[in-house]
Amino acid sequence: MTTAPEPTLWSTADMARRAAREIPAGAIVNLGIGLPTQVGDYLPDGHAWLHSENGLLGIGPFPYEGDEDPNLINAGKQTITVVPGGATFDSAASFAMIRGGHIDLAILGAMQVSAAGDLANWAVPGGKIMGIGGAMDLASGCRHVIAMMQHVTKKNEHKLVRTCDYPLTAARVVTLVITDLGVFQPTGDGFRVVELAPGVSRDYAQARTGAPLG
Amino acid sequence: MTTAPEPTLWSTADMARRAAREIPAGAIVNLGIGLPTQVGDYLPDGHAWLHSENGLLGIGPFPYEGDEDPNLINAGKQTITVVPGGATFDSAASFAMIRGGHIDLAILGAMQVSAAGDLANWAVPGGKIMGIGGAMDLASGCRHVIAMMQHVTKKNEHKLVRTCDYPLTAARVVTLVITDLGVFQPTGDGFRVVELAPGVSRDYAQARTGAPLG
Amino acid sequence: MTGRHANKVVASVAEALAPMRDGMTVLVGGFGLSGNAEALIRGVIERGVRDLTIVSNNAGNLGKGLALWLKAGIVRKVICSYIGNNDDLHTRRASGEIAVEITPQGTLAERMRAAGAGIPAFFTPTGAGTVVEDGKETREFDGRRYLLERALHGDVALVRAHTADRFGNLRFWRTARNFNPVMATAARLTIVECDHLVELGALDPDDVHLSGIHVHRIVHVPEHENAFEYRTVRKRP
Amino acid sequence: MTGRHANKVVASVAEALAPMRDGMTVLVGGFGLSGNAEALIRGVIERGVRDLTIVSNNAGNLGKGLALWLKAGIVRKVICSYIGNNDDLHTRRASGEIAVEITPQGTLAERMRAAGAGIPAFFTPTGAGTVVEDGKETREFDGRRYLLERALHGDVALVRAHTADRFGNLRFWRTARNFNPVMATAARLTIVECDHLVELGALDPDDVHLSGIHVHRIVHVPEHENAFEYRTVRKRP
Repeated sequence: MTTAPEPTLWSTADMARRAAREIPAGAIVNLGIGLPTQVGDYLPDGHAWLHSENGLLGIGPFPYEGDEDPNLINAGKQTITVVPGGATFDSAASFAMIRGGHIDLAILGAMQVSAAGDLANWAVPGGKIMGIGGAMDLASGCRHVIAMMQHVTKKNEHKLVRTCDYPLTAARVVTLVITDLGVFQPTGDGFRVVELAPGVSRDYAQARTGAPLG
Repeated sequence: MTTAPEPTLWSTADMARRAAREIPAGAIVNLGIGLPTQVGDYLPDGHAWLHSENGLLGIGPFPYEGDEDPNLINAGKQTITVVPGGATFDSAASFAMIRGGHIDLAILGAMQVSAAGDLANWAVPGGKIMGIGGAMDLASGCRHVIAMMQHVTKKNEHKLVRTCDYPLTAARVVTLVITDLGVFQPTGDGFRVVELAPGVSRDYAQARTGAPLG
Repeated sequence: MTGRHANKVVASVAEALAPMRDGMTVLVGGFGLSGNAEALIRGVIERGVRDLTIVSNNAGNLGKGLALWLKAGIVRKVICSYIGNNDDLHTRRASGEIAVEITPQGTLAERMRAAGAGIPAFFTPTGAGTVVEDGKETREFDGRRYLLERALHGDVALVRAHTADRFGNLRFWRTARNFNPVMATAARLTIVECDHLVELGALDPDDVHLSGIHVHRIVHVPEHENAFEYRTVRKRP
Repeated sequence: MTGRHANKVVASVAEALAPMRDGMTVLVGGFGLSGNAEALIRGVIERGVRDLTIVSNNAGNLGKGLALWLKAGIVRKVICSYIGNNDDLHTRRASGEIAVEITPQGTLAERMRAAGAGIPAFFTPTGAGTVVEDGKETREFDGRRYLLERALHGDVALVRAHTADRFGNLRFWRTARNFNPVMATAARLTIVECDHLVELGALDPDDVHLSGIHVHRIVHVPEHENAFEYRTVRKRP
């Protein structure tokens, strides 16, 4: 019996780079806290407009040392800058943009994504409640939602599943899932394989996915 | 039989001057189109803040000749100025102020006011429909509503009535009525006489009022 | 692959209005003749579209502004708050040529604010106990009566701004602001006519009245009539 | 006879907070530690009120901001969107000392916007099909599911502004704006702590972020800590 060589899974940088390719020029994008925030590092200057739900459209790079302003932060409370053409507004206006469908794309971290595109990313059953923040508004309000996550948990449990058993953030909203194994599209019955990381076979991915790959 | 001398009724200037006395220092006031707008002429500088529903708090006097700006107007589309401390905003924010109860007082023209404080001021039955404008928002949203009008129509019909037969602007909102005969307060059953113009007797006023004066 | 927010500045009114089609619902900023997108309003007639539903506080006046559309016969329906002495609208309403739906001004603004903010319906006290209630759901909250009003969306919004940058961040001038920002949020396609066009970064982030997220096409129109309705003045001392 | 809008500027935090009472619902601006009314927050503890319900996106963090109230034991309930690593709230929630109601952030903002705008209730898509739906009325509009959410009013709002004039016209700085303006509209009594106090007329009418109609007391506090949560930087080239 031969053992297939272990594939080289995507690093978080690979995932962020891949996610950046999904962003059209001139798009309005909200990058969730954590891994999705890194996607911004792979966007050419001026390519897209990054929205921060605490009240800014036009997030720039981190400030130079010494230029940090504690009253200029992103939704993850990191100090940031504003690009030329950026604008500030209040929370009601910011979430009106989100709920009103004015954000083209949200890229959000995820705990589980179902074959129907349901997203669970705010609470672990039995775990400490961290809160909802802007997750539900972003997931249900943005025109497209990309979920970014490791393909399985640290205990090798499936995260791409038939039906989420974690509390939902929003139902039927995820249009694409980017993991360390590749890119997958919820189809209702399962997930369509859009792309696989180098050396990842369909069987390898299927074994780690809780719904049929198509 | 002796005939009582005809009383001297209040002029519109008298009515405006009397209405101005109802405005506390530092009040936020919306003066309706027409006669109520004149009330502003009898307020000391800086006494109150005048709101214009098209998007300004802090209406100043008419501009000096040559300073008129067609994009700085009141709700009656007259050219105006802004007092120091005035601020502009959009229509949604302006009506949020009105609906949200942030305007202390509206002084509005009226066609009929009922004993219950119902206001009719936007349409004559069978007449040409001029529209509602901000009248319903102001009448139902402001904390207090003063109606200003001639006490009777040109045909000597009552305008202070038991029940309005003109289409309502809002129900149970008028707290005071100022007419050329005096000042009257709707009580539910009728109108309490607060003040009468010089020489106007209670009988004279009662004969011209469609509900009991108390 | 290019999103909706690239290259918004167009060279002409005709190019700005190219996506307009017959039968569209058009939100038109302005209060009376103040804050009107004058060149876009004229351009729509040249564009040749018809059967329009217009949402506007006044739908023109004194034969100017949207009165041009009424006279050109390209309007099927008007949703407004006030007709007043807009005789072009009175006559066409009386003849049945144009349907007119009159809405309280604040409800008109809030219905578009709701549309822009993803709120399909809301309760409001305005119009309770009046003819505005007819055909609408009512409900009491804490002993007061409210109506359920629905969001009002537009296919296109025609907006007049004082200053725009190339992303469409807008500033308005005095009471020319009025319905312009809220209409910009409520339409699928928002077209802005600006007096001044500036580069990205010329506006401080805190000085923007309306984010360019709500703007899709921008045309720079330096000259405007800015018609007066009532020129009221006082003598210089 | 003096209205609510005369003589708003007070000399001290204590004077500004004098109307506060036990059991009040207090809306407190800020997102994390940005845009916090730091002196008013400290002053409430000195004021000695308790049993407060606080509405805040985060209710403090890192032991700062509203975490001071949590530690002082003057809070009965928190309505927030996110706890995160606010351990002062986690421990008091776990012990049952403080009730915590978690609301989606946009719904939190919109409920206060509704309160300020006289809207008692509105439908929203946020939370449909989730636990947020529990106990709420739902309805479909055009085939999509929405929840009915109620307006959220405060007795008092504590607001941080960058600049205030003596009427309370406000300007905010960058993302310190966040919940401050909408909370100012939603409370019966809005108390503002400003970095800069200017005379009437110093702000151009078009440069005001929030009209002083929503402000009732103003205290000038020139110095602030403005704590960082995550100081992220890049190297200078």
